[in-house]
Amino acid sequence: MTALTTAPVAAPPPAAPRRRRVPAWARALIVVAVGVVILSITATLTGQYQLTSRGTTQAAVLLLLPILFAGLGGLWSERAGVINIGLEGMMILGTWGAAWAGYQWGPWAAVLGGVVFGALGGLLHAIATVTFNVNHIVSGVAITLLGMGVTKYLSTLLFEPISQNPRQSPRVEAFDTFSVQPVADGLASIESQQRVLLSDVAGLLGGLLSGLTPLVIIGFALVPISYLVLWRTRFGLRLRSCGENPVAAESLGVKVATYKYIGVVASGALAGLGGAALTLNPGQLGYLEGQTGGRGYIGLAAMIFGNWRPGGLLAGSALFGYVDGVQLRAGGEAVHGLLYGATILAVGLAVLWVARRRWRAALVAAVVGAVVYVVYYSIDTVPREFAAYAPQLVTLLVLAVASQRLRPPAADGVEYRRGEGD
Amino acid sequence: MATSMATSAAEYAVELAGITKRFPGVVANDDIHLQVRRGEVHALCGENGAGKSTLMKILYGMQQPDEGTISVDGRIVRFRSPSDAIKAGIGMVHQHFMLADNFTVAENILLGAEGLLGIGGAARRRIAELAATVGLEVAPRVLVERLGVADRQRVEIIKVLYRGARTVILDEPTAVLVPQEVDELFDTLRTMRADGFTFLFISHKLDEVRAIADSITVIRRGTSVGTADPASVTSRQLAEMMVGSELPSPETRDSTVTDREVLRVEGLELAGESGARPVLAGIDLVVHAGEVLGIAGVEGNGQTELVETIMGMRRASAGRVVLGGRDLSQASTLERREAGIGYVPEDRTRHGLLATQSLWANRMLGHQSRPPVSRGGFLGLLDRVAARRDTERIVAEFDVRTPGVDVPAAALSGGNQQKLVVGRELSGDPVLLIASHPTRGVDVGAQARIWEELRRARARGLAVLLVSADLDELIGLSDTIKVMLRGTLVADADPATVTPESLGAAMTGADDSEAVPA
Amino acid sequence: RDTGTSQPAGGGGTNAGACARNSAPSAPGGSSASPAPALPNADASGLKVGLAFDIGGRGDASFNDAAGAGLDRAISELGLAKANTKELTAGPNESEDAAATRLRQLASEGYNPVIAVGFKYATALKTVAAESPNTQFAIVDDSSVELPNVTPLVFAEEQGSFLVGVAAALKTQTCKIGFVGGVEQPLIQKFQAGYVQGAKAVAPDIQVDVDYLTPAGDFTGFSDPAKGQVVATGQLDGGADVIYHAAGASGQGVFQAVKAAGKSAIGVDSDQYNIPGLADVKDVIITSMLKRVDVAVFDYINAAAAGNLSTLPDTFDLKVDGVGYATSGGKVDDIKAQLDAYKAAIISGAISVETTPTSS
Amino acid sequence: MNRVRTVLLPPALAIVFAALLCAVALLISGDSPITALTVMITQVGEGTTAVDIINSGAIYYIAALAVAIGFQMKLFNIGIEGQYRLAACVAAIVGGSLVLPPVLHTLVIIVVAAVVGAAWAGIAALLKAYRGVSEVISTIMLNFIATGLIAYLIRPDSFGVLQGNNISTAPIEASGQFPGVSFGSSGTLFGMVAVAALLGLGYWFLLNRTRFGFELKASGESPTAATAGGVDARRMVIIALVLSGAVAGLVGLPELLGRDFAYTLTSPQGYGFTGIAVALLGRNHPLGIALGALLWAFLDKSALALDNVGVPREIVLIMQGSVVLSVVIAYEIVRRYELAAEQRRVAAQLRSAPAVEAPTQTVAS
Ligand SMILES: Nc1ncnc2c1ncn2[C@@H]1O[C@H](COP(=O)(O)OP(=O)(O)OP(=O)(O)O)[C@@H](O)[C@H]1O
Ligand SMILES: Nc1ncnc2c1ncn2[C@@H]1O[C@H](COP(=O)(O)OP(=O)(O)OP(=O)(O)O)[C@@H](O)[C@H]1O
Ligand SMILES: [Mg+2]
Ligand SMILES: [Mg+2]
Repeated sequence: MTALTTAPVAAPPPAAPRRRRVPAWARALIVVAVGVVILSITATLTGQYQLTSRGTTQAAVLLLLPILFAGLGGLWSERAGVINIGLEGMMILGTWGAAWAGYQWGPWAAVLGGVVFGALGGLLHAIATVTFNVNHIVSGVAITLLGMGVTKYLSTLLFEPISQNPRQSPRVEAFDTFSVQPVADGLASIESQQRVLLSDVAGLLGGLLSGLTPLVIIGFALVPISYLVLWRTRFGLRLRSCGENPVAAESLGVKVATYKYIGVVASGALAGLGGAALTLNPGQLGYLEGQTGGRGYIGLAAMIFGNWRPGGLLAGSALFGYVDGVQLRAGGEAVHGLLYGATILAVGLAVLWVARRRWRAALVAAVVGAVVYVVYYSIDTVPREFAAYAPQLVTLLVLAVASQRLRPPAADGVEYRRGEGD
Repeated sequence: MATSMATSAAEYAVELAGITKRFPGVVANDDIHLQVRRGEVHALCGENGAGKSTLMKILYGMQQPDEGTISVDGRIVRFRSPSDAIKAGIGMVHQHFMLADNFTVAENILLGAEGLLGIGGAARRRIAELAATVGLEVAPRVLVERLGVADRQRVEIIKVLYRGARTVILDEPTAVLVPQEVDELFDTLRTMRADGFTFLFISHKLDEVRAIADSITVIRRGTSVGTADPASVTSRQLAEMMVGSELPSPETRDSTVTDREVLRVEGLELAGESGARPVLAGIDLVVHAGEVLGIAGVEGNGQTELVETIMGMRRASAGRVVLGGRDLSQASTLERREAGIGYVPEDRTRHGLLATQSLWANRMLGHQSRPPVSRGGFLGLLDRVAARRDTERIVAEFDVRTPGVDVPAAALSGGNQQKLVVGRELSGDPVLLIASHPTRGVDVGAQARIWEELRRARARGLAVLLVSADLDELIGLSDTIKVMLRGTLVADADPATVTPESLGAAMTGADDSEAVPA
Repeated sequence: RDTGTSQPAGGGGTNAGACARNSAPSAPGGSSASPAPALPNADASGLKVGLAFDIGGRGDASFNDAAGAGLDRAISELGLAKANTKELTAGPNESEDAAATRLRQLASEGYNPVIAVGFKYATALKTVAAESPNTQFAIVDDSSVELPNVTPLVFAEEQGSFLVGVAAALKTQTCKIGFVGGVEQPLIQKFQAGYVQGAKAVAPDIQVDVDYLTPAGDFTGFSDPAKGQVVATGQLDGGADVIYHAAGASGQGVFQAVKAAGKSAIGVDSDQYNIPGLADVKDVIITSMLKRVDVAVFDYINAAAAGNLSTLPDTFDLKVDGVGYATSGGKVDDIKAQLDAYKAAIISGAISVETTPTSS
Repeated sequence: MNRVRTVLLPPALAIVFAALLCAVALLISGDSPITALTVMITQVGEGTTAVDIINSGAIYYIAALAVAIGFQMKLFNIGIEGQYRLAACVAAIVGGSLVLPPVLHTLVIIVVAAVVGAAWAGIAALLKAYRGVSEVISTIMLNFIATGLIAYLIRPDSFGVLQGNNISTAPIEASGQFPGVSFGSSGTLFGMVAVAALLGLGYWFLLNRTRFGFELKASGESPTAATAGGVDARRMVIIALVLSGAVAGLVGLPELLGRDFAYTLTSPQGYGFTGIAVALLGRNHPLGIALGALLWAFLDKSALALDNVGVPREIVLIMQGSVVLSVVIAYEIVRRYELAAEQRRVAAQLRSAPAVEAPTQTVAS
């Protein structure tokens, strides 16, 4: 008998040919372009021109800014391996700090004040989670409680004597707004010509280029900056390694605790910046108790939505800000119009998946499209009670569809003690 | 043979003197002395928990000794962190991979050493050079998660070399490699030794130790008990130094195979992630009562998935699993366990134990629906007294070294944890035992104990499906061997005649002349 | 492209010429209504007055502050000793028993009367007033507690809102005006109802853009100026040029948006033109709907001091100057005659104002 | 002794630390911590405060149990807030529109509340089990959406009734109410306090004595090991979240069935977040949670007295936030201290014992 007999099995099936990869930036552009086209069609067919107006974009920018900052905060912390559900608390600290510094020394001081106060919250989170190994969610919840308490207490102490109101700061001077001229005016004139697609693009773009403040610029700039710092520098490599495999990082001489501290404090600073953005928001006098309204949590959701990446979280906060802007400006009718857009999207996806022979996915998309269309057809407007929470609903739906493709840092939230690795 | 030599300091690349390290309840290292000459491969031997890894972590600066000194090239040094050790030219390849899966090969290598050549072109060129030295053929841009174990091992070695280490610690580097890969690794080591590198080498496979080492230090229960000359010492003698007992052998004596079919797997298939090729395809096998069926294969070829699919932890896309005539294809993991399958998972810490729970709570895992630990009923009441009692039985029968059954599982050393798992899985009269790497990383004493228990159960008529990377174990224990490659069973081997080398060849797909088409 | 009726961005809308306006009703009595004769000031030096504020308390620039002002006036005009007054403030999201404890605290320390500011005290008051039958209680904004020792102090917000609706309709250039409510709840809907009715009374074709920041139960709508600003900007972009807000602190955002667009806004509750915190936007505030909680509180203390609560009106409405409109800044001086004519018509009963929006 | 040190010392340390922190804050703002503490303690004897503390404590207790069920499996049900509010609203609507014999009526309301809470949590559970959506995010979103749904349900043209300027559901008849224990002028203890205590008992029993509890804890400790041990991880996620939601559904009932008898716009909010904090304070242990809930309720209710002495009531929020943070830190410090003590002990033992003794024999029990 021979020692070894090869069994008569068919050769293992060849691996499926890999599709050519489209670079990430190109995919992002395609997604944006598709989105604009769908919105343009929807606006034209439903008459909901607010969907693509300059004002909506501006509102979206205004609304997304605090969320974007909070999301970036989440990114820095979670890439270093620390879950930060305390973003809300750090943001509250930021609003207070910004108002306190801002009413005395002007808007730039407000920015600094927000950053410093947020960073203090971050520092506390870092001490608890990194030094004392407290569960990250636990510490985050506690910091949010503390943030609310401390700001209320301090407001009673420091703001009330001046503003006569324990819940509000004195008036904080905001930044002046500016537009990119003459592009903004040019786009405005195209928008008013009401050409299909062209006007829609002009409207969406025009909103991005007018009514700007330095904070908007900082916010948008921080997205590529975060990418470059975290993915293209040695500092970023080390910081991310703490989120992927801190034991390995430590074994290579990376000072894991230090990097985690940096990540979490930066996270707090960014959340604080989000707070400052709220305080300095055109339309705001300054600090107002409860003005964050859960935006810190939504920033966290935007980051998860964006797959723990700067570009993705920008998309997440933009989606949130856009839907919120649409529902606030144009109410239930416009949200109703978005249902129509969702139908187009679903049908488009179904067609795409049929072409790729992914039958199940295509079927699901088609069914979803049909259901959404039936809803669209059977009501005239989305009741205000639901339209008001359309952003949350959309976030939930998108996560339900896409979350399985998400990839959090491998050691995110894992308690880590120095020297206890194997 | 067990003599310590007194020599002048300058002769040694590394010298550890009087190292003591205490952990709560355990003295991991107790006055250890170790001298390593420059340009040699120095092996460290010792049973599980003897303190080898701890000693090496101290040398690498990951842990600080409570007492004792470290000298490098004759100078006394103090390492506060791995960076200090790296600066002193020491590198370490850990017992468990220290790689970030979601990072590229290059990122993993550069991490922490960005200061040397930056993270740009110069660094990439250096990595390419080193990759050629150790035979890594993957592009540095590839994510580590796509790499097989051998390549991961190479990345680990490149990591060390990239930092300019002259003294390299290898903690059980061969545990996951097939013989051919071990040979390749040893070739690399020999070449590098000729270039002046010094190696500290840890392995439980004593033949390997004798094949590669220039000198051997044996550690027992935290103290260095002596050194040995690999040229003259036998594996048996080494083992006796380590544990004071005889070297066990996995030989099975007479066949107990019956013709009563216990497990039949037909056309089992497991789909890969969308678009990828199936992980398992067309698996057919039969295990009879009293038979040990061994599955050989290079890690990552579907053995893990096969076992987990049979256990119902993964959902098969096609095929049948039949146990004693009963079709279990649609059954849940618990139903399969209740039907009489015992399961020793390959990774006891991930799949076998609840680390912070007591031993008796761990006894209930997988048995939570059955007596003696469960009284059943609508609420599924647990019987904690019985669970404790039965755990005490396992502790006694399997010689689990523990102060009691109330300690958390994490407090046990690896070998003792493994004995507990084996004991648990053999409780409740299983008809089939699926054992994945049942003695991986377990020292010779515990190994012997586990083999003995497997043999005894087999004699009682238990059917065993054995997956192991240790080919000696596989050949020694199995009645039949099947070779797995890329998700399919590609060859059968007769354990009576097959050699580890020819088996290894079949496992890597490099069929040699011995293979004859059926 | 199919040109819709609404236009995407600012400046459009129907022009002023298209906004047909009715003439003001002729005043039945020939003159503007006179407020009910004020009672003579009684001596309140023997009283101990307790005040339980709603969330926010003094400094909210809204109805808490107004209630506080009423108390202050009683101190200065009725001889009430400051030491004999006590103010407590509610916390956000508190349970009924906290509200009850607060009222009970005041009652048990001998404060009599005790004034609860805000309808959230209704349930608690029911319990506490029954426990302390010898203490007089008053509750602002609620009339659901029917106990002999509880006096409701409620307002005809819809009447005041009607008048500012008239003002908005008279001032609009685009025949389009806006309403921004903080939280979509019955109290705020009263403001909306009156405002819309008033505007339509003047200009039947006028478009009123009604928006709320949050639905009922989500009280963040009263403290989210960012949303107020976005909503108001939306209305302005849609062509509205006068915006009335009933959105608490979120109104700050409305004012900012209106100021940025150079249009007009209408304040609420107190004379917001004169609120220090809003100084830099005051030039866009043409008027405010006044809800005279201060008058109600003062009158109540006065009546209590006189020992005759029956003189108090059932509802603080236009007739008793319980609601009204502000003239600070002089922006409505030109239409004062028309406003007063509508006011007279409401007082006389010729116009009755709805308290719920006819269609939302 | 050892047990006292590891279980009771940390919370005691934490409370002392948090109190010190607050004292410093008070001193800085020029108030006297002693006065503040005195009035808070004397307040317990005033009016209905003592009964209110127990009543609120029971509510916090139920909320914290709901959180703790998830925590046992490392699931963070941040959605207690939305679950209990929606459940209370729907239960009030159902209870107000039914006429049933006494006990049955109450039972129906309780069951409806539990089912609604479970269903709302079930959405997050299904999303987690089948779509891998983090329950932290989905429950936060669902909290917002629940607010919208409640606003819709309570609209006067849906199920709401105008009550002056408030909107409420139709009041629940006496047959549906849960009778309490009256202490005269000291208030009325909710009957549901007993239900809360029973829930605690049930929680303890379920976790420690049943297969379900074992599987829950196993999944929380190691999902991979639990799967290999025949625990269906997906099923456990669903059951744990749904059970947590069912308990959460009861949070609003003590007040609904014992005092308010209708759900209104001004019905209290925020118990969900309190529940998280209390569960953390109590380390998920039924007794610990009870103590945490009472401490929290004491701080909440006694704080009302601070107004009397002009101390900002917000100091209590700082106290609550810092006590949660410091209790977890205190546990860690004590754990490390114990470790060091153990090390010293072993070292001492080794010095006195012969050197040949095997390490396995010196493992401390
Ligand atoms: N982080 C730690 N905390 C507490 N005790 C530890 C720790 N690491 C190791 N030990 C103890 O030190 C002993 C020696 O462990 P070590 O890992 O050095 O053994 P080893 O010789 O490498 O065994 P193996 O061959 O199984 O790898 C262990 O048995 C354990 O008791
Ligand atoms: N967190 C911890 N707390 C207390 N003791 C620990 C802890 N972690 C590890 N240990 C100790 O580590 C030992 C097990 O560690 P380890 O896995 O290194 O053992 P081992 O014998 O080396 O096993 P293996 O062969 O799997 O490496 C136990 O003896 C235990 O006392
Ligand atoms: Mg080891
Ligand atoms: Mg080890």
